[in-house]
Amino acid sequence: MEDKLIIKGIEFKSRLWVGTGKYKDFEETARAIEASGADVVTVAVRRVNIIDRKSENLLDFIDPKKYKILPNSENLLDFIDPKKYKILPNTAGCYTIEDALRYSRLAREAGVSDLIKLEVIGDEKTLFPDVCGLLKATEILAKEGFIVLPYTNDDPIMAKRLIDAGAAAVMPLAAPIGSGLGIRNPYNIKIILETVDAPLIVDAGVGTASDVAVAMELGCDAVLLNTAIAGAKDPIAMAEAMKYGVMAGRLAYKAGRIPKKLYATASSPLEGML
Amino acid sequence: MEDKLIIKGIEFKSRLWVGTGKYKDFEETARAIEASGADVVTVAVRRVNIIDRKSENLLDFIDPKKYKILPNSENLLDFIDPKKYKILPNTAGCYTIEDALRYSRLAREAGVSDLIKLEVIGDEKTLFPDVCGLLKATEILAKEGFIVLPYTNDDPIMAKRLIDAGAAAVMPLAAPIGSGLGIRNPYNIKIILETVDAPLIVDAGVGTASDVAVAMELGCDAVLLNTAIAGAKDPIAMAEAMKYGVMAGRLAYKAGRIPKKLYATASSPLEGML
Amino acid sequence: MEDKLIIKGIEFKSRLWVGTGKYKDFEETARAIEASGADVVTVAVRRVNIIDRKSENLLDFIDPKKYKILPNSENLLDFIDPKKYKILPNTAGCYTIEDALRYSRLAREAGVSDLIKLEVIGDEKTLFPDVCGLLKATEILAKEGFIVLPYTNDDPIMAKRLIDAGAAAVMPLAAPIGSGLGIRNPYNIKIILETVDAPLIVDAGVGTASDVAVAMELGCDAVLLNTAIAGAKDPIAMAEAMKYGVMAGRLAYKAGRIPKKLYATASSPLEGML
Amino acid sequence: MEDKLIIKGIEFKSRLWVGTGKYKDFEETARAIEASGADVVTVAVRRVNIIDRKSENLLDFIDPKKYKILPNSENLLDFIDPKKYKILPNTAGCYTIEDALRYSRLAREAGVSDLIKLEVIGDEKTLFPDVCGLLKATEILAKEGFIVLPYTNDDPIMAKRLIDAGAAAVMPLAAPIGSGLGIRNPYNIKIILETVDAPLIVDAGVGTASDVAVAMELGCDAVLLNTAIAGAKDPIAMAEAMKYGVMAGRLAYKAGRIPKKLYATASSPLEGML
Amino acid sequence: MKLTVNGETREDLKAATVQELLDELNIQSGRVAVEVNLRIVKKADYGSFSLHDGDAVEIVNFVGGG
Amino acid sequence: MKLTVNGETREDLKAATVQELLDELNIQSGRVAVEVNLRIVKKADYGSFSLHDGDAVEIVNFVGGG
Amino acid sequence: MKLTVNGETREDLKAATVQELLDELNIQSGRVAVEVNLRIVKKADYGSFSLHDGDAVEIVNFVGGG
Amino acid sequence: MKLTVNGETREDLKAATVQELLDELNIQSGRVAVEVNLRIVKKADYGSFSLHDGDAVEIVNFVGGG
Repeated sequence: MEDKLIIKGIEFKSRLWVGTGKYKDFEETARAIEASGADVVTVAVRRVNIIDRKSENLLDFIDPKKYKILPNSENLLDFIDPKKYKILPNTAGCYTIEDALRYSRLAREAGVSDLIKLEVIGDEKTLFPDVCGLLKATEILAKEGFIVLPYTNDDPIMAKRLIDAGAAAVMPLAAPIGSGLGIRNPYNIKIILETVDAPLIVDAGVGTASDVAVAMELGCDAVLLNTAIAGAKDPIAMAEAMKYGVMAGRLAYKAGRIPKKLYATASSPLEGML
Repeated sequence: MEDKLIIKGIEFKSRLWVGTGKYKDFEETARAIEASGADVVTVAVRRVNIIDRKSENLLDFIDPKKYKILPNSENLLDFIDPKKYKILPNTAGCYTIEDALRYSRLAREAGVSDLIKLEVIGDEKTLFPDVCGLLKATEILAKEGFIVLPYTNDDPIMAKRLIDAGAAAVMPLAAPIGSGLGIRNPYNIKIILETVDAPLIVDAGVGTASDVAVAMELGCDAVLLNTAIAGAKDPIAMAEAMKYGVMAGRLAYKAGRIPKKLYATASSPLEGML
Repeated sequence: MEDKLIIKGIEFKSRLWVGTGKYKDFEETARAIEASGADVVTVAVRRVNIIDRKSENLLDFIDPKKYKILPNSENLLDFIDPKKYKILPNTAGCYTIEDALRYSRLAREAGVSDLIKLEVIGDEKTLFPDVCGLLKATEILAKEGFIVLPYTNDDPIMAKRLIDAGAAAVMPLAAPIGSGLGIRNPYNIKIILETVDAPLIVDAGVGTASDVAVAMELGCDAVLLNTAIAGAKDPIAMAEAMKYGVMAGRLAYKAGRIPKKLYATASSPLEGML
Repeated sequence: MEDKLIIKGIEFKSRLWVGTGKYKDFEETARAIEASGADVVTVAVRRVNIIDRKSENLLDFIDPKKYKILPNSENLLDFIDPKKYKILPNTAGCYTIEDALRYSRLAREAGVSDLIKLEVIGDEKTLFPDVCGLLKATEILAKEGFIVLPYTNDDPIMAKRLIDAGAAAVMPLAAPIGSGLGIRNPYNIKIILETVDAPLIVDAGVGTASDVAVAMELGCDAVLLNTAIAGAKDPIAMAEAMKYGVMAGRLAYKAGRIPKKLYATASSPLEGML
Repeated sequence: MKLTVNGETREDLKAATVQELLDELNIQSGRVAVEVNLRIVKKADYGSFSLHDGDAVEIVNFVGGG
Repeated sequence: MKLTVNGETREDLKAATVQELLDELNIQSGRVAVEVNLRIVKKADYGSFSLHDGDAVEIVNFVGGG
Repeated sequence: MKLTVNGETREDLKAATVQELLDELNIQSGRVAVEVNLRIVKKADYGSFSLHDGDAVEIVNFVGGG
Repeated sequence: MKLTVNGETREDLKAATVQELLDELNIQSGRVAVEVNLRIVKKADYGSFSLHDGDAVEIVNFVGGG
């Protein structure tokens, strides 16, 4: 009955991983994560807001009951308990190997583990990875002891190269980040699953619960998503939907589905008819 | 929070409805239904096996510990408690209006309710409905007080006609019975949902949990399936997968998914970068 | 090398059939048909405009050089030569059996042949057929000697029933008329092709040239379309595109395509490498 | 009316490019190419068979009338006239940058132009490109004056990088070489077309004529294929099908297709009904 | 005489037969079909088919359609 | 008496009513439906509904089906 | 002393070490990472790591991200 | 003289230049490319390019490929 995902000795209870971006406020973030059942949450590394926090006159103007806490306040971890959730920092926004290395190292220093969701972005419009840069950064960080989870495209060769370079798993995109298109090329995902001996976490592009179920039915080990929950009309309900979507897909994958056929087969018996 | 399906005043707790055909034995049937969380089960109407049941000499030859109970023994309801599950008899195997009427009336007499899953089959290879016969049978049975749930094709006009003829809901096929192809024409299902003011239960052709989630995300009210569970390698696990698939799809439908886009939108903020 | 379509002894040179509706004017209609290479054109039956045609004063107000000929003038056949094209009248707009019969009989009287593209429409929004009405009308008209080509849905049972009722071919829709969605359910079309022994002309819903090629590759005998050409930005170019699409699809169907595989096979030899 | 593809000043009359591998013999190759209407043919670079060609005793054993010419005989260009066709050598079978450079340089020496279809293959099973190697090889060869046409995956970032490195066009795969799956990810192809300012020739994975039409309708500049023709049951007929498929798709792309809609729009007028 | 022709009530027409009606309306008989009181009139009968007061006449032809 | 029960011709049965037939065949009446000569017999009538020579009786119940 | 902290030039700060800077800015040291002149300062070194005129200091933490 | 030609070791060849080797192997020079010890030999140099004992010669041409 145990069906845990283990990456470099770390045990993941949930096969749904969620991001923490784009929520209305930290409270909604916390509730959505809770509803999703995820035990891994991604975070970004950004400058602390250094406006003097003790200054009383600021509060004369900004009523904390009226205005939300700024998203880049340092309080995210007040809402997401690192004892309960595995914190997975990303290098979102990094367009060069150097930046990706810098953010990775800062993230490790700020955090509690060697986990890094490595992103080396290729351009702003697609947010597709720059895979050659990604490959080099993976190699360097793996040597420094990071547990590198690279956000990559769905190219089976690149997936193989990343694992050879020391990545702990591959995180191919389903579709562009935030696009909600679902797995656009299940063939490539299938080929990676069959040819690369490493965990595969689908990252980015998922739109709804059935997309997640489809990913899991293909045999993926987990799904990471953010916008699909945070951008839904009711994020809490969608978080729960995603939880069940992962469970549904994983169970179906393990249960072994019926083959597809063009013609029918009756489900009621013919014998005993009048 | 309540999200019940009500058809002609009958309240359905589950939006997954399951068939009872093609299982290894009654015990597996019962366990699969339990795992699926369904509160509606379909059954077929067949002749009782009239081999003399008291005859002791038969048991000299057939050890009931060794041989399974025959599928058409009358004991199905010993395993499926009619107090717990709504029993939905079908007219599977009927190729004429007359047969469909006859089986419907016998089913009502044998059972406890006016519910009938009406099938008038067109041919053996596709098991598609004979919709013109179905329409006439629906009209007759509705007048006799049946709560008619007709198994139909995915034609929006036919769905409308069936409701006009007195059907309590429409049960369009996703794909041929037992084919496992999933919803082959979501456009037609969408049109029925938008143009026919009646509950829509997808019936037949579902293959795996994501198919069920897709159906629910389209806005369908429920899904009825049999072979997808009974024919899976592990029917109990697949039953559970289907339960979660329906929950995932329904929640996602109500949560309001993000729109699809060709290009990306970042989920991590740009502000605060080094 | 001959690959002619023959229906009830009538030989069709082209496997593309085109409608004549929705063009800017008759001249464009004629040019588009010419470019399409079709030898069958559909027409509708409508009241002649009985405004007195000799009246000179009308022309004082309406300069025929400036204003286009009204679409329902009787001059369509001045542009579409019935010696060159087979005229296929339809019963578009008919919502009852009676109307369909009436228009069919008028069409035969107005025209030169027994061909009728029979439509019994179910509702205005989908323009899907009312198949039960269609079936009855087909039976009646076939007995009256019409060569009935019924516009139907993609239900294999209905296709079979129509042929049994005397239809000369079946014309299942690819998608709603004018929707441009292409064949939404190739499975059903495939089943009709395999189970119904009669010509199959895909009618309605095609959007572009590849849709037509797909239809022909499935093994359909011909494709009938109108809006996809008339509504294109450049109808003449699209007409030509459709001509090639039909040729491409038909040739590919007969050539026997390679099987689909998940993995690669080299097309250059391995032997002789350095 | 002119719609020529021009790459680095070279004018291509046909938008269908074909390979010459896997045919039964050179005669079939020549006939298929002729039927396809292509004016570009790809070839591989392989060792000349150095078995002494004057030796008469060989012919005592091998009757040239009975046995086909070996595929790696030097006679391919006897069948494919370089004056009529543009010869596009490939580096098929090269798994390293070094090999790809070596084959490219030999090809230029053996041939008549600077054109090279550059392949740096990642693994045998998928024959997907090793894109990082490909990028480096592209850069080197472009500097040496080659007109580099790199066979790449469908990653938009990689396509951009290749053009930046000096490639004259990009040749993303539709699907694995020889797989016949068609364009598995039209979204990525669309993004490349919209974001990379260079000719795009779809290379590899096409299965049938409609696949080609789909590619051209997306706006691709040309399609290169080999197995889909050579492996068809009737290669000559399939070559012709492909010719029309390209024409159909290109014309449809330029004609501007109708938009897709869920509901119907009549193609016959309502006015003038009885 | 009052005729309903293609849905319009007309009192100005002088035609006594279908053929005369077509002539009067300047319609070429070759490419139309005519129905009087829901009954089709064969082309051969246009000259002999008399029209009576109150008749409903439909004259149809082919127009562009799909 | 000759009865056709569920398609089988039986001459060995002694039952004079539907209820007796069910008893004789050891069938619980609660979960079946009975038809005699294509006419459904209501449960309440089992005891009073007489069987006659040549009657065709159908006794059905629910089995697994989809 | 002039410091560039998170991209802003500040001349008002009195801190002589990283720890003092965090204190002065009222930042809890537990959940941030600090970089001085592109070199990461380990948490254990905050107290002993001296700041000098012209130093570029970056103080980062985790924010919501996907 | 020992030459490796297209991967085969040959001791029977008499050619002293690339051109002579092509002639001896009965290969038309027009449609091949030649590499000696991984260095391409230009067509114009075939006559003057001397072969030495132990040289690895590759002679390639175009074959069917996709």
